[in-house]
Amino acid sequence: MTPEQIRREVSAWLDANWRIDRPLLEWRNILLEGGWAAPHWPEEWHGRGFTLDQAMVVSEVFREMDVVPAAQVGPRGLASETILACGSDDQKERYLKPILTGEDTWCQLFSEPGSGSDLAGLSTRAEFVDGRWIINGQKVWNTSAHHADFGLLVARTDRDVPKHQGISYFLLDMRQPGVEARPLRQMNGHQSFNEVFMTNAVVSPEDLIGGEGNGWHVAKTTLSFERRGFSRRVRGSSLDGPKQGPIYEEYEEELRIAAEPYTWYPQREGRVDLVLPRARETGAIHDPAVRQQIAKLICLHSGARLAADSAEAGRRAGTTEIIPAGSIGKLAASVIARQASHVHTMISGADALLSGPDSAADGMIAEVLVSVPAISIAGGTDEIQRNIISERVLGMPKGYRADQGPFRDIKRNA
Amino acid sequence: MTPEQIRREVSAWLDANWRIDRPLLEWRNILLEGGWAAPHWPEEWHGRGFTLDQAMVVSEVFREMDVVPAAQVGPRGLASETILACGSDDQKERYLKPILTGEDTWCQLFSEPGSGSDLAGLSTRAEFVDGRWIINGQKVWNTSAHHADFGLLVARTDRDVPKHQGISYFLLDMRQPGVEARPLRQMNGHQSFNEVFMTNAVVSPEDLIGGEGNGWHVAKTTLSFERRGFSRRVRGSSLDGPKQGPIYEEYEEELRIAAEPYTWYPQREGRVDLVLPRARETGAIHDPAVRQQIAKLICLHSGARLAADSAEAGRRAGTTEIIPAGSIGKLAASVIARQASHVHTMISGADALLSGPDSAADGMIAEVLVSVPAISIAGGTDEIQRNIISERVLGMPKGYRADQGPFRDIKRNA
Amino acid sequence: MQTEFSSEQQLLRDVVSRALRDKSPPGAVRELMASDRGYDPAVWQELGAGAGLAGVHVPEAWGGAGGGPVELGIVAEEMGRTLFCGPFFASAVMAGNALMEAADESARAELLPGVASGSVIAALVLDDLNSPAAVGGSLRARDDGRLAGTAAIVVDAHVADLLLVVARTGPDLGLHAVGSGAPGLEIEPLQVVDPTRKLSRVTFAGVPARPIGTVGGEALNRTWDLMSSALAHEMIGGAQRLFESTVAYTKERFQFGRPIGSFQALKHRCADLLLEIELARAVTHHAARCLAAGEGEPWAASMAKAAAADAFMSAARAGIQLRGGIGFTWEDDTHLWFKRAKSSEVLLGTPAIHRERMMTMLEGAA
Amino acid sequence: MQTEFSSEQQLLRDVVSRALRDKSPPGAVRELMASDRGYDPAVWQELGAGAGLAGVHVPEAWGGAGGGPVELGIVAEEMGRTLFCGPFFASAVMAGNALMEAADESARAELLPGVASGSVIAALVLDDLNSPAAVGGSLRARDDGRLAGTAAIVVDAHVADLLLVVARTGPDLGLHAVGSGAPGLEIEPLQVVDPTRKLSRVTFAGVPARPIGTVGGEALNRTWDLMSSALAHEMIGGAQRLFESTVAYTKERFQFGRPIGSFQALKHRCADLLLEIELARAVTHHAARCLAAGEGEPWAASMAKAAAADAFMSAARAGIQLRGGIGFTWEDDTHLWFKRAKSSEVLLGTPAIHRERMMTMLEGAA
Repeated sequence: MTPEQIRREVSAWLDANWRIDRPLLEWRNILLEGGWAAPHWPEEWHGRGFTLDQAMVVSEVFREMDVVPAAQVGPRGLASETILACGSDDQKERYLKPILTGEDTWCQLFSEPGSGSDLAGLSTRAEFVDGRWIINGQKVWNTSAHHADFGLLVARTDRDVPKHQGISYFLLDMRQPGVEARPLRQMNGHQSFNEVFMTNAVVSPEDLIGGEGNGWHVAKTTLSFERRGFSRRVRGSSLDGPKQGPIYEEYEEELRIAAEPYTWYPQREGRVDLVLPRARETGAIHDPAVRQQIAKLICLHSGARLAADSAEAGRRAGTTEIIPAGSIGKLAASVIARQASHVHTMISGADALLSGPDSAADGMIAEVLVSVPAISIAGGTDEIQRNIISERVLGMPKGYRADQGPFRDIKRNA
Repeated sequence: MTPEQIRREVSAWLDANWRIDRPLLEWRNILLEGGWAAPHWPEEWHGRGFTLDQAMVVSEVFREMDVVPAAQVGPRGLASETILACGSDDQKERYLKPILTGEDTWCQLFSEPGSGSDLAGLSTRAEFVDGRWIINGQKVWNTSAHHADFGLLVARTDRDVPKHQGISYFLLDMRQPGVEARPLRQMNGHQSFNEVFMTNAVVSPEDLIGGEGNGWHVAKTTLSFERRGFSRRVRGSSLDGPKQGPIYEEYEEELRIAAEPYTWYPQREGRVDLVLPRARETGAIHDPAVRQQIAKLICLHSGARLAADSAEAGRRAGTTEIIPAGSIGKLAASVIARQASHVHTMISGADALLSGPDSAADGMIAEVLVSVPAISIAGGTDEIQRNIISERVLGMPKGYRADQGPFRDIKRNA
Repeated sequence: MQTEFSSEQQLLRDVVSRALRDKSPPGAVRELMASDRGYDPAVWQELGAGAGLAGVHVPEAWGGAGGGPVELGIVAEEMGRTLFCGPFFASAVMAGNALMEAADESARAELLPGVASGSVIAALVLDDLNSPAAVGGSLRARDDGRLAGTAAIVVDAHVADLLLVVARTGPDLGLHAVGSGAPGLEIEPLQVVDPTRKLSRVTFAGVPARPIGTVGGEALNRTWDLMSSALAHEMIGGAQRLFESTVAYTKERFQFGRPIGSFQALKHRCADLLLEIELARAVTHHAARCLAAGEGEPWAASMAKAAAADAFMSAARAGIQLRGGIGFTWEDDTHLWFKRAKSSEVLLGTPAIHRERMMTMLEGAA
Repeated sequence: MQTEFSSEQQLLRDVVSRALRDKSPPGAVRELMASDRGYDPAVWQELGAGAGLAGVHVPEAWGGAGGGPVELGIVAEEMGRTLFCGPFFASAVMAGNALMEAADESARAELLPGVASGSVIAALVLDDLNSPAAVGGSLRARDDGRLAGTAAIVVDAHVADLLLVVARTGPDLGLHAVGSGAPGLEIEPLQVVDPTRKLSRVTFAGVPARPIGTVGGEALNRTWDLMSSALAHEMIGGAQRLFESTVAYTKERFQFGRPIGSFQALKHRCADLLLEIELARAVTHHAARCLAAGEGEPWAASMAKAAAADAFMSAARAGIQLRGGIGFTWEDDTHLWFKRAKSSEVLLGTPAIHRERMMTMLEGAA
């Protein structure tokens, strides 16, 4: 179908079905039945088999007509794409629809206190006992886990094989007594993540996804969607400006809850946008030492933006690989955030002692100063990004690996 | 003996023996016979068994009376101390005296094109054939090799044992057809070093020092003297100001030849002393961006000087180990030289395009710019210093070693 | 001028270090930083008065221990190691030095013994905390002698018995003594980045005050230098302690089957950090010795403040980065040092301001 | 405004790249840098005239290829890769752009075709090479129209047929044409840090000259931007080439039984360098696009010059350091790029000067 044909068809369908006075769930059920909830998915699973470009046209029409789309924000997107890619028909049957309607929320249970950079070194155990998987262990950095219905869980099912081979991937029901999510406070005072404790938590055999011992492969699928931004859609999903109508209220609440863990993310990136206004406001713009640092920051920021645009063009043309370009962008973001924090400190001087609403830029400068350290850690540390760049982009030789052979023989944290 | 007793004795002896109209060699022979050439050496080897502090008193008197001392500058010091520490009586008998008189000059034949940081990875071969050692291989970075009479040579005598165990240490006669020294030009135009090619060069069995396969131990002895500055004494040996008299002319010529490879060393260190004069001369001292960088430089330079003084005090008190303190100082020198080069560039602006006597500071600024890269390489790269600091000072775990087992199985440069 | 610590000074360091290990463990720091008051009066009584730390730098004639900037630095450095929460910096360092440098003889004799014994907590009120050159822009003594204006940030004013206020008096700056209960005085606690250092906004609406001295340019600069030197010591102590714990962590933490401290990137970062801290420590100790002897480079204190601040921030950034996610959590202690590093970096002037001040002393203004 | 290269521009790059690989190998660079003239007339004839590179950015009406700053950047970048030795930068970039921006219509029509065809080698004579704001301090047109004064540094004046001199003419700056054989003109070759870029001191002792245009502030700044953009491209080419060869070296060189490129410290340094070069390249290409379109950030060229210079110097330092001692020898080629990096860093203004210029455009003077 041509973009124009898609436009005509979806517009006609929306004219007939979209109404702002429906309850959100009712509308989404109609949306699913109409086949417009996830047009890039296959026809047998609520979709139309559209390409991503075709699906983009549908999204455009939705935005133009202020139509509430299917639920897709936050870890939901990771769950649905992973299940679609690796799940059994039974799993797709059970899980996909309530994700799209927004009835079920999901979380990701990957990282552990003992395995951060080394995700495949995870030690949460899954043992098959009396026809069920029994899970014991601890996860961490789990956004939304405190209100999620289900979790994407990786756990170790075999300690006698090399570490990547002994991992299995489960769809975990979070609403059971053996699962406890505890909010984790960050140094900037926000609570965006949880620790999740699993004590004899139970998973039925039909919730193993991708096959026993094949969990690392499935996890890489999830991670590739994460890198492509499926978990961050929340930022782009908001409708332009507030809209009047009952369905919008429900939808905005869904977005608000999903966005809540990310409110400090702009501060984590250094708030480059506030640098010139603050420099003008304080007069620091006239300080030649500060000017040098602002110029460096603008240069880095412009360079990263231009290089990302160019990489994105290359990706669309199929000439740029996603992972290295992502690592370069992520490393650039760290450098920029650190420089921004440095510049904000120089600009504020002693006023950088203060925080809260009465302090500079409504407290945002203070939040920058205590949030920037996260950018070089979360989602893969700078060190991991440099490994990726040097090995995958530059082809430099890998170093010695101390984590081969059976998992049980690998040295690890107690 | 007390310092006062030493003073009296050496003064009396000098009053009786020192004359400025003697040929240099004649004077040094008298000096050796008198036992004042190397007072910290044992009595059986031209010395008096003095402590280093006692020997320092003798040196003071020499300086006060403008007396020419025994030859000790440049690699000679390394040779004599190594032979004294590890040599046989026969070797001491043959080599020590002509070193002290200045008749023989020496060079160090350690580094190879294929083994720079990894000194113990050397591959020059020494094979025992028909009662003599036959040497084949190439050395590099050999100061004074083009006029040296002898060389301190490490070569591999066994390729079937781990790399540190198969090395032997030889005293090589440089004046033989199988040895060729070729001057090596640096990027700053100076020729301070040589390449030395050995093609079936011959060493007699009595010139193996420390025993076969024990060369690494002997080499470490030499290196420890090098670290303690025995090869750099040249800078401190000059008499205060020019002195009149035939013997001084001979001596100054000896010092000049020994100092020649080092004339650019102050530029390699960044010529911090020229920063403020240049900044005043050009007016750059009024540029706030330059001022920031000058202040950083002065701070680094002051810190390094103060920390070195403190380490030296600790060394005298026996509380600081030599090697880590040396590594910290060497790493500091790199940081300082780079910052100095950066500052000189900022100060000169477009004038930094020029070199030679008509350019800034009589060409010294240009020489700084093209000499500073050496400071972070020569005598152990920054990377090696950071390894030493992290492992020996901080006790961080060593990484994986890929160079264990028999030397012949270790991957190396062709 | 001293070049090494004397054995008495080494002993002082050992004593203070032991006391703080007991009295200022991370648990206590967390408790106090969450409190409004921000310090433990019993501990302050024991250390400030009992052990004599509040007057370590004050001459014996005024009830002090007779030390000087070097001894003050030793105490500050050890306090910095443990992030000691208490009015030491505000009262002993800031107010104490201001009294010694700028108060009249009679005011010194009257006020210093209380500050030196720790029985009186004093706070120095300056209307600018970036540079001595900017002091005097807001606070002034009116014609009737009463004080007017606002000091946007004052360290530990909320617990001070005595405020020492630098305010413009005609063409000069004067030092004024104000009791904490004076009429027209308003002290509002502020939200802060570093909860181990409590700050307030202090407003003077015609507050009766006693003039106790003239603050000339030299006295103000020397006071600033003494405060900067002490703060540099505090930062070096913090940097060193955090660095040690970070290195220790890299030896214990395993990833990829190895202690992360065996990865060369981390080893080299730690080596560079060691170098940075060593050099900053050297100039910091030197600054105190220069101030004590009244000789050496006039810019030594500014050089120390800039170097120590950069080194502490480097240690703080590395402290979090090398711990990974756990280092970014509230539960882990690293952020306590990070926030102290950030607050110390900007208190009394950023590194860039001190470098420019240093160059002005060296060469005159740009 | 362009955001990607067109296929024609890609083709231009490929053609230039192939030609330079043939015509400017390291052996040729070494030969030419040791010569007085500094370039090979046959190669210049072939590339400058034959391949049309000297006029790549000149409109077809004046005998050029009709490209602009982007095409000029492509050629400069490829020349930077191979350290091309020839009067391209002096004649095409500096003099060519000055003619286009500041010469009268008739002078353009007369002089540009020769420069664009490479048959005339021109040199731009400026009495300051640090900043456009400082131009005009030494060279002046006397009342009799003759030129007086000294230009301390002029690129490739020793081989120029035509000198284009920016000299003060009353209150304005004027552009003047001077033949290389003019009386009173003295051209003294200078000793240089970077022997691939020949420099002379040019002295005017009452030299007859033809005024060919007024150099207003805007024209001077735009000329400076065009030159800076081209130089930034040249630097990016050099940085990229040196970086590639350095990475390749770390894969081949063994120490401690491993390729040195497997040591994490070197891997991470290379990753950081890749990032620095990528970002500098992005702003550099952007600068040419802004200049071509006459839109975008006015400071784009200064931003590019600063970023490319820093990236090239980083690549140069790493190029030597990662090669160890061999990288410091004359025999190894690395120092050729290092010296080009150093000379490019300071030609037309250091990074600090360009950052300040950038801020002035963004916010006005400090």
